[in-house]
Amino acid sequence: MKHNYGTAILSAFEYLLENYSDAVVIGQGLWSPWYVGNSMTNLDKKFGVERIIDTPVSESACTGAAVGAALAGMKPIVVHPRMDFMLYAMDAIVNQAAKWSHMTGGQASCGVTIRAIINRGGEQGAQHSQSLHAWFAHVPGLRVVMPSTVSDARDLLIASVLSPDPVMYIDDRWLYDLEDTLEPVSEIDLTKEGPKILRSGSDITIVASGYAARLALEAAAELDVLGIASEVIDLRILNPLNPELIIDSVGKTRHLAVIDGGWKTCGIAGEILASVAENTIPGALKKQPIRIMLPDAPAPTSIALEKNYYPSATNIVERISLIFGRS
Amino acid sequence: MKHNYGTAILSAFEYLLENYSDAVVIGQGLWSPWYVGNSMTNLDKKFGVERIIDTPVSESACTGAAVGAALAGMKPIVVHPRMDFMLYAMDAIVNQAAKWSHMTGGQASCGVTIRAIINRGGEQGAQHSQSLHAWFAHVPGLRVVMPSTVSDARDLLIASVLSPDPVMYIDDRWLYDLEDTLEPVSEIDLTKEGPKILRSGSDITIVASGYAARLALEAAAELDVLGIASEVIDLRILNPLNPELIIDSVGKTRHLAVIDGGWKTCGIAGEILASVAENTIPGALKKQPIRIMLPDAPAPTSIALEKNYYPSATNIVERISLIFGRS
Amino acid sequence: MDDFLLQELSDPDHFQEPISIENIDSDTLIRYLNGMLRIRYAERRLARGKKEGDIGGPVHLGVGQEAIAVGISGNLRKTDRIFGAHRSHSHVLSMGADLYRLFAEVLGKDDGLSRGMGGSMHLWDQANGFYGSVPIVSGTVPLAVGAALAAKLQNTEDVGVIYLGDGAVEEGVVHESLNLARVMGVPVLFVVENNLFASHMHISLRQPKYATARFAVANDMLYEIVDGNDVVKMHQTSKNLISYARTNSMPVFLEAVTYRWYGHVDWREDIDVGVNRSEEEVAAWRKRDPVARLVCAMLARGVYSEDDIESLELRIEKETEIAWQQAKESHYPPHSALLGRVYASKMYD
Amino acid sequence: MDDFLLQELSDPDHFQEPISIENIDSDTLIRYLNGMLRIRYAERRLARGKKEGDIGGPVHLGVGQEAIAVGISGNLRKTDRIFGAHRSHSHVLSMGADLYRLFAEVLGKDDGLSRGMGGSMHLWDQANGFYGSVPIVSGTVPLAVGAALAAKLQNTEDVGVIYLGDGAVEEGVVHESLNLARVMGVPVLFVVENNLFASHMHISLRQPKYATARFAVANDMLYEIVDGNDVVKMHQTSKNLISYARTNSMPVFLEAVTYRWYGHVDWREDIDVGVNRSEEEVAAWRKRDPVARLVCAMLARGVYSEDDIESLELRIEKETEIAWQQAKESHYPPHSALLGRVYASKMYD
Ligand SMILES: Cc1ncc(C[n+]2csc(CCOP(=O)(O)OP(=O)(O)O)c2C)c(N)n1
Ligand SMILES: Cc1ncc(C[n+]2csc(CCOP(=O)(O)OP(=O)(O)O)c2C)c(N)n1
Ligand SMILES: [Mg+2]
Ligand SMILES: [Mg+2]
Repeated sequence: MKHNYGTAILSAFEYLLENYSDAVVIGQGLWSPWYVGNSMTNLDKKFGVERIIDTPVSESACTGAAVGAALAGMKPIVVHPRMDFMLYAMDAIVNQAAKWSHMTGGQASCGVTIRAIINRGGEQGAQHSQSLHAWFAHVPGLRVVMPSTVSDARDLLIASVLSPDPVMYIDDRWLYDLEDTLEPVSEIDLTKEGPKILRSGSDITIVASGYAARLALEAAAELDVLGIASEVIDLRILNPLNPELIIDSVGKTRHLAVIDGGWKTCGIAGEILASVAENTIPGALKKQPIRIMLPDAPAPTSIALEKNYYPSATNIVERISLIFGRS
Repeated sequence: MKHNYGTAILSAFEYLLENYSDAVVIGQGLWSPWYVGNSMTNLDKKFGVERIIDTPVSESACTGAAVGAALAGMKPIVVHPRMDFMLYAMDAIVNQAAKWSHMTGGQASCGVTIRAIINRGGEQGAQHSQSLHAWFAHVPGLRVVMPSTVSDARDLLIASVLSPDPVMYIDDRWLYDLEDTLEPVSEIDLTKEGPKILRSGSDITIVASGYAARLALEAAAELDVLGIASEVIDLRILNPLNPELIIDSVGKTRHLAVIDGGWKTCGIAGEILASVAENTIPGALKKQPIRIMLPDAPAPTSIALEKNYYPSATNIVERISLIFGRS
Repeated sequence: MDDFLLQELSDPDHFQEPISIENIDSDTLIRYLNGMLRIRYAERRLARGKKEGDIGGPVHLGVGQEAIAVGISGNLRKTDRIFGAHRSHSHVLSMGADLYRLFAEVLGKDDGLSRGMGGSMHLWDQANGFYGSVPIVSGTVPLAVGAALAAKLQNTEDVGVIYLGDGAVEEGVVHESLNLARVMGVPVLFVVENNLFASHMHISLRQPKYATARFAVANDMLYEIVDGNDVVKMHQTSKNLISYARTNSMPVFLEAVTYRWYGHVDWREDIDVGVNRSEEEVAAWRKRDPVARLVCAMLARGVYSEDDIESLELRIEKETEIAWQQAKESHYPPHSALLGRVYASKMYD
Repeated sequence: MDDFLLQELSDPDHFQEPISIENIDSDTLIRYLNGMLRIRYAERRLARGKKEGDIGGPVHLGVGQEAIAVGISGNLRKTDRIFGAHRSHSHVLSMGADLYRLFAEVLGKDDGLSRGMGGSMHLWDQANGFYGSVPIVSGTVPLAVGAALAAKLQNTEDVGVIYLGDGAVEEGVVHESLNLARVMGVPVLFVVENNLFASHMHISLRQPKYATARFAVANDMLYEIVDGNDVVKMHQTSKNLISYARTNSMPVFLEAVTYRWYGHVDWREDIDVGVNRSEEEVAAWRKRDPVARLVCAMLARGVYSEDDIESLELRIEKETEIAWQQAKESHYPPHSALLGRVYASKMYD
């Protein structure tokens, strides 16, 4: 069936709500027709306002309540229309959700899903633009999921909600228009998922996640023209991170670029570079690996600055061409 | 004068409060004789409860209030006796303090200092043990300072408070007993500070910050006995990070180990490995670099598990010996 | 009032009559009218600019709520410390901000109030007492407390002012801030512009009672609840509260009941978006227009004639248009601003 | 009560007399006494264990506050959802937790309530209704709301219970939680154990009024304020509130005024540490002892003789000691537990 990334998320919600009576959704904007794009349209009408709960402007308590509902055996999904708002919910996520299994000796299980939406651009500025996936990847106990394809948007959301662990599911509004067909749902086990090769190539390994993976694919197509064959790896699961596939790929291509929509210092791109350095013999790479990410600045509003703030395919092509001495 | 790390911090507070009438301290425990070890003893008595403000249990508002006082031209220091509590204050730190200069076009300056204390061990467990310095290093706009020596404990605190930027000053209770002498204060410019060589050596570069730098020094002494000469670099300023010194050192030693008291994924150690990989030619290192940090788990309470949870000098010596094929 | 249900104050069929202007001199009334019209024309221009695609970022318009800031700002000094949020055009304009610079900001221009780095949701005009606004709901609330605490420590007798919405009151940090301000004796005025909505959600879906001033009671704070669409009442009530805060170094709380004519963001009415928002309700609230109610009162007393009003509006419209065109023509920040404005200690353009 | 000043309730020179046990049958009284003594002996054993160095981690003792949990737990089911915080020995024991397993937990042993992964500050005994406690002040408050919301969605008629302190009330998330519970109609009992202190700080330094129940009023919630050192009152008041919550699926609020005899953490009295804490005050509060006041009433009515009490105490002391020794001898978690318990989906030991 024809879908886009947004409707794929919607169909995951529908699947979960139809098949699991203990699935419940809580968050801001759920009774509005437009709050989270096309990704939750009419869920309230279809499944009732008891299970699709729109809330006061209280990120901290709403997230904590979802954590508590999970401890009580439900499958709650808490929706944050913008990742930046979650800075009010950090205790519930990091001190509580991520730690209850461990702190109770594995007896409590906190299967909450936290849907964090990256919602940037449009001159919204520094407090309405952040991609903090690296933060969550830093925290043991949290699973961090970042789908870049239409099928992953649906299937990883279902897997996240069915996981007995707390999962940070991060989607990006810049992907909602991406189209693809969807097979009928078949449930997958989140613990078995990891990075995936989106496209094979022998010259360079390009690693990315979420929207950056789309950029990587675009850039790869342009690089082909320049005679550079890229292997694009979509991280998909940022925590716990399994770098094996990347290490294998780099063993073949001997070149590495990481694209990411977050900041550099202590970001996910650095983590990939570090994992490769740790796990390959010196000289395994022929050229220095590169990171393509945000500049070290908050997101600007002015269109004049915003248009150069985010990584672009052109940008990626330029940087990678340089590695191979082309341009 | 004879000092320890704790009294060095105390003397920084005294210096600031004596010399800058706009310095003001706010936080939990400031009217208690023991809350933050020996690092703030009797400040309330000496400088008055108007300037040394003990607070309700409200991390979010207290941090935000310090941010606001900074915007109004004061030099506030907000004290968090334990970094874990700051998860309630993330908005004030990350959405506000870090971004106001940029968002106002450089017109507002937010010279707040956030003193975050790493306070772990003693079977306190997962919510009372965290070292989240990598998180803050990830955020442009924040300066992140982590002193490992007695003089840095004092001088970097003074520099932090005098900086017109928001500074996260991170000290570690495990360092408070460290002794040294202190020269009279001379104010330094935080923007000019960066990593420092604590000890020279030709065989391996060991990078660390805060308490981990002490461990690195201890390990280095033991490694000497095994005939391995270590160069120990103390990061000191984690953001903005200047890796030059490390890159130069690695150019000489051609071996790299990073020790850190935080978690691995997207941590500061990974950032160092990545920076080195980006900035040195392939094969510059003779052996794979290593990271020695926390296991991927929350802090346990039981002494049986806690005693192996944190990196130790022995641990470091073992891992580094292996690089050189010794043991 | 003490049941905190708001009754008529939240019912748009009440308070549609001209406001009472007894004992208020004509100059003052003219100042009020000028202030409100300046804001209204500015926001209408923004609505048009957004609709026509000149503005890229979101604009949160407060048309219908102008009396609040105008009434309050008349009691403030340029050295006071005022903070706003996402819907703050009125807050900054009423303190005297330059219209050209506001427009330039919304358009992301270097001459903007925040030098083009903020847009409509991040305004800054400290010279006029406006310490800043940002779109994280409730984010500025503790900042205002801190800036007011600073005033106390600096012995300036200045006050802090924080404008927040009925939705913001649901954020925990607001409650921490109320208590903190009270316990520390901070001279700050909390202004809740209760427009009954937070984005699409009516207050009845978010809180058990309509009047947020119940939290002033819980925090043992002096408070008032007023018709936010009555500029005279706004002025008088806030005058007393602000002078109490200044004199006693204590926080005070003012709840102004009002309504926004436009949708939550941008220029549409967004009838369909709001849960419990209806065309009838919007129409009724448009009759509780703070501008029209003042105008009618002024006409009735003969302060102004219909012609006076018309020429006043014409003049303001023209000034607005000039400022807008000037803003459109001004230049963007240099590329160096992106990295050059991150740290105050390493500022470059 | 409505001025929320607490008056005599917070003045230790009042309420020192035996509690009223009229109309309470003897079995019930004996159950109360047993329950309180079991907690008191357990905590005293912990105090000694800490003092003697057997316990590594911090222990927050609630000696003097036993009547609260004992009174409340009598009205709870094993399927209710109870959450605590850093000072929760009484909460878990009153629900029937095994003493050996509590001690084993505090000692970090594998047989502990949290399998040795939590110590005194992280207790878990879901089989007995205790969903967990953690030391982040207020961290469990929204969790309890969520677990109670789950009960509502699961149609179980179970309630949530959250024990929090007067200090926790200063955290913003508590206010968000009160509103959320009220707006969503969540059957949860908020129990504030108001012992007048948060660590070293007396409530007068932290809040404008002593009674935190003013926030129940602000959130339009049924509430009671009671002498937390009167087990009969605690039981009866909580009975009504809990049954209201169960029947109406609504939140309720119970403020129990009390005092802790020990310092904030560990076994000392910490007179010097507390701002406004004095030897006289501690001594006076020791006279408002919830155990002694019940014992005196029971002696007066002849439910028990002095000898009965003595032999009861001896028995409990002995049981306590046996559990303690057993816990000391039990084994630690395996090393594999460190990584093996992080994810529920990949559990191994
Ligand atoms: C922390 C945070 N949560 C959510 C939002 C999204 N949001 C923007 S404005 C708004 C409603 C605010 O309502 P209110 O405070 O009443 O102000 P009004 O818009 O009515 O002026 C919300 C929920 C946000 N910007 N920040
Ligand atoms: C978020 C957070 N802030 C601060 C602390 C430190 N702390 C531990 S207990 C406590 C006081 C709590 O007081 P109250 O809630 O009244 O409980 P009581 O100790 O009186 O039982 C504080 C401030 C903490 N553990 N967590
Ligand atoms: Mg509103
Ligand atoms: Mg207390």
